[in-house]
Amino acid sequence: MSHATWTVAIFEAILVFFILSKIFLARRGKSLYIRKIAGLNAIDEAVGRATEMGRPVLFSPGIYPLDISTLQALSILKHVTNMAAKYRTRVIVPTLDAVIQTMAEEISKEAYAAQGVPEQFNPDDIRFLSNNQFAYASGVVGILNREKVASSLLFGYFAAESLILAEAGHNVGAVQVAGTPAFMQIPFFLTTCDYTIIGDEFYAASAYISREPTLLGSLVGQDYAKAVIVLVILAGVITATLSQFGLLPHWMNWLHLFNPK
Amino acid sequence: MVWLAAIITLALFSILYKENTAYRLAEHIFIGAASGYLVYTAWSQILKPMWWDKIVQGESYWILALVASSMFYFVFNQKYVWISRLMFGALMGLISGMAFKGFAGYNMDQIHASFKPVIVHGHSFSQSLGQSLSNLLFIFILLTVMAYFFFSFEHKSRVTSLPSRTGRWVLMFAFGAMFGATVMARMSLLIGRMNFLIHDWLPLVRRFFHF
Amino acid sequence: MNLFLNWLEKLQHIDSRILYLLLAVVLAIPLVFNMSLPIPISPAAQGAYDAVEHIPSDKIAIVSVNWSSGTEAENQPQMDALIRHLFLRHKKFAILAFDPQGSKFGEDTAARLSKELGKTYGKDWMDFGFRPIENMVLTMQGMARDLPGTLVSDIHGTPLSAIPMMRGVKDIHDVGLIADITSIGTIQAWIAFIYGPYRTPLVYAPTAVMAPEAFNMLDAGQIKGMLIGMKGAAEYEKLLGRKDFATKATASLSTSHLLIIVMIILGNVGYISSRRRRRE
Amino acid sequence: MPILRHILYFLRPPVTGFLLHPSSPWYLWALGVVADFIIVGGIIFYLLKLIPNRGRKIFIGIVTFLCGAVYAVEFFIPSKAGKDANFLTPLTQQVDMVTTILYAFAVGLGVYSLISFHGKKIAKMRAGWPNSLAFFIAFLALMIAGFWKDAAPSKISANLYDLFFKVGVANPGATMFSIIGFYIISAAYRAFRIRSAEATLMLVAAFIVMLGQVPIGAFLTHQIPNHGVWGFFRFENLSYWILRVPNMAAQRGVSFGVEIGALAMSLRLWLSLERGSFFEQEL
Repeated sequence: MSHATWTVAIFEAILVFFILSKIFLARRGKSLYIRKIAGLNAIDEAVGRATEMGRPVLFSPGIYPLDISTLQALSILKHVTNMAAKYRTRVIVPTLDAVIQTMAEEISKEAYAAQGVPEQFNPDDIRFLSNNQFAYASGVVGILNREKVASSLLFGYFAAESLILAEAGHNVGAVQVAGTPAFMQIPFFLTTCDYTIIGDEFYAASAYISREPTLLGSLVGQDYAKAVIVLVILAGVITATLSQFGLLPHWMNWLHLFNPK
Repeated sequence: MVWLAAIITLALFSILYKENTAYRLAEHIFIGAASGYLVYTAWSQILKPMWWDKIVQGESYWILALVASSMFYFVFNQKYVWISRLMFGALMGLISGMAFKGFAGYNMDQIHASFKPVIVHGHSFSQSLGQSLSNLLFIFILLTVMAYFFFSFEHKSRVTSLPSRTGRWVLMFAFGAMFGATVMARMSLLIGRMNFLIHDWLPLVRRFFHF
Repeated sequence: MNLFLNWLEKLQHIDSRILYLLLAVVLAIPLVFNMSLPIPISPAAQGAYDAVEHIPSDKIAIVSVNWSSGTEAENQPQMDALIRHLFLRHKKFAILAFDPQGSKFGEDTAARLSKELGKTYGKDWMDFGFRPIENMVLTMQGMARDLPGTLVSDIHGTPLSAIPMMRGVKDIHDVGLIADITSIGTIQAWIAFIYGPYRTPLVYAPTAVMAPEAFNMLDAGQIKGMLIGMKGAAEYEKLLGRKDFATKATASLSTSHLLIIVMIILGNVGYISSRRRRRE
Repeated sequence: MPILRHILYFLRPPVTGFLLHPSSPWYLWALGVVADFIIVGGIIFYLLKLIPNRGRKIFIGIVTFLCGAVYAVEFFIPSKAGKDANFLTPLTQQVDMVTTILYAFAVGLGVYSLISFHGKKIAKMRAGWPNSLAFFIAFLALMIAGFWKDAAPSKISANLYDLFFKVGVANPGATMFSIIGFYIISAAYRAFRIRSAEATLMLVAAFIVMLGQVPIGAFLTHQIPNHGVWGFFRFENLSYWILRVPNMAAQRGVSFGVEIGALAMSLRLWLSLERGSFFEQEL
């Protein structure tokens, strides 16, 4: 599909309306409820453990170049470095993309400065390894072993190398928390990591951690948007079932509106 | 060549036992070679045909692209670091602008494919029944899984939280299936590597040591 | 008894290095000793075999090679088996790649088998070489209407009119089968632009991860048959009455899966016995 | 966007735009590009400096919004009759190209990071410096072989590049990829225990699908007739059904949530509503 049809335009407008309206409501100070997400509480635990052991934390922002999932990973990184800077703990960030590396460097530098310890920031901890997926994986495995990493946080989009990173982390005895929007890789994180953030929880992370009203509002808006999808699907299932037996007049069959072809 | 490749292969495999000198060396060679390749392809596949050739052919306004790229490098200057943020902002804008198209392109098909009739009129009774049950289960799983991902609805009793708990169980089942389905593909790759060592390299070793 | 239980409990903490070693051994044995395990033929592989058997003698086949070294272990044996079959049944075929690396693999394989079976280039087979994937759809649509006009020359630059086997080939109606050996989503384009309008039979040889979603196409008859990764290649070898790499490799696949299953069971035995002990 | 092109052509930089000719030697062109870069870059830098401190954040927000609007508006405006494009489509294609070029230039940032990291190690002879030396050798080998191959095409240079690529990039890549085969067994062994209902469900699904994939599984149930109701319980059919129905449904359920999450994040970024996620420092 190269351009929006009317259905797409209206449908997206409804979703956008819910998300934006909830953001503005929350900004005006409406208090909002968010359910517990166990894996996200574990991030603090992981940083705490590294501090106790006096060893570094490893944070991987995934293997995509700049895109929404990587930006979300960077916003989680922001929280992690803030905490680590408070406790004077190192965060090593190996990256697969030069632009991401630069952004991560900026974020870390700021976090250490905000905690009053700009001298603790070491640019060598934010490393560009390679844009080759498996060269990157081999490099991360090396870092995990050589730097005696205490906690490994894997957030972002991952592909096949997910298991290499997570098993290597497990083998060095690191506490591991992982989250990815890539469905295919969740099983591998589930089997090797101590805590795994599943699917959508990944995008809920920054709201959950920071409790920033804008983000909380957005999260509630997302729930409404998902509810819209649920309703559309339910209506579609009923229409499809009825029209299967010719119980619906032809003009009431609206299902083709959602067929982009 | 086979010798070199086999040695690097074995060095990388040695991580399975323990991190060691050979692995470190192979890892650094790999990262080095991949970076050299990155620089070479960045020029030969992108900058040469898409940028340099155009300037030489008279579209000299492409100099602007170089100026824009140079803004990234202001991260190294504390005073003008905001100029690099300008670039990050522009890239974030581009990425977020694509979201509308990306969302529709991916999800409209998915939504349309979910309009499954839960009572199917098939060729035979058993086929109709099977297909109906399959579709019903499909919709049930889809909805319970989505229920699991509602973050802002408070579940006060066990009844209201039932769909989301079911959703989590179904998810675990699906993840198990995904895991099982991937094993064969990964093993195939490993067999390919083993075959390289056994059939391409071992004969050379035998010839080398005359046994 | 206690000693036995102790031993059982240890089963839940087997060192992973032992697992790695076991896996290496279990994978290597079939490869070294040319072992094979029973391979039931799936309907998908049988369909592919029959499709090749039924290519009319006045039509050519096209072998489309769209993979690179990353999936060599799966796609190479598929291509070996398919090309061997074509040669054995005296079906003329042409290689067409949308991946530069795939083109090289296709050329090497066909040349090797052609030498082994005493075939001649230009008479029994030929090679179009590589066409850029960006133009894939245009190439497909073009060759359907005017094959020599679209593909023009072979990999060596020889015009198609100078190649004996291509003399009668004008458009897609002179093509009796297209086999897509691939690690990327090329089959969708073949279905949309060739099978859809012209009903040219398609055979699909994807990697194992890609196979599950293709069953829909098989059900709908859009593809006549499918070779699922290495396993599919092994089934094809069996149909050809051969035991080549895929047969051995599939035995390795089976043994490695069995090892995983056995290890999972052992781990659970250990886990259950330790739990029972704790309860006592 | 022919108008844009005309404006750009009118404003072309002095040296490469007027003084040089396509037949000029490449080093003159290189010098010209540098000269123009300094001139044009200087002007733009001066203009940016004019923006007051307080306006910077707003300016960045406007740039972000405009960049996003190019794609968003292009998507929502219907295409011209009979074509798959509207008046903004050529512009988005140009923007795509510019972004690709920006990324290619940004590679320098990554290479700088690598070189400074390993360079410092060698200069100070820190632990592991021979590895860093190996890094530099491999890096230069592949880069030089690549450029040499393009500058002086010959059988030797092509083969050398091929050798370096296969040994240094393709071969270790395939090896690291195949290591997953080893890791998958240790992960499965550790995790698939009947510890809880969730773990047991995972175990059962993985078991059936694994058996359904390999010939040995098909062999175990090949006595069951392959049609009718019972055929469903053959491992290969059951495993295919699991992947196609429960697994696909779950996957779709997850993906709707993920996509909505991404859409919401894109909205926040586009409208500069995102808070507390990236850069907070005063500019």
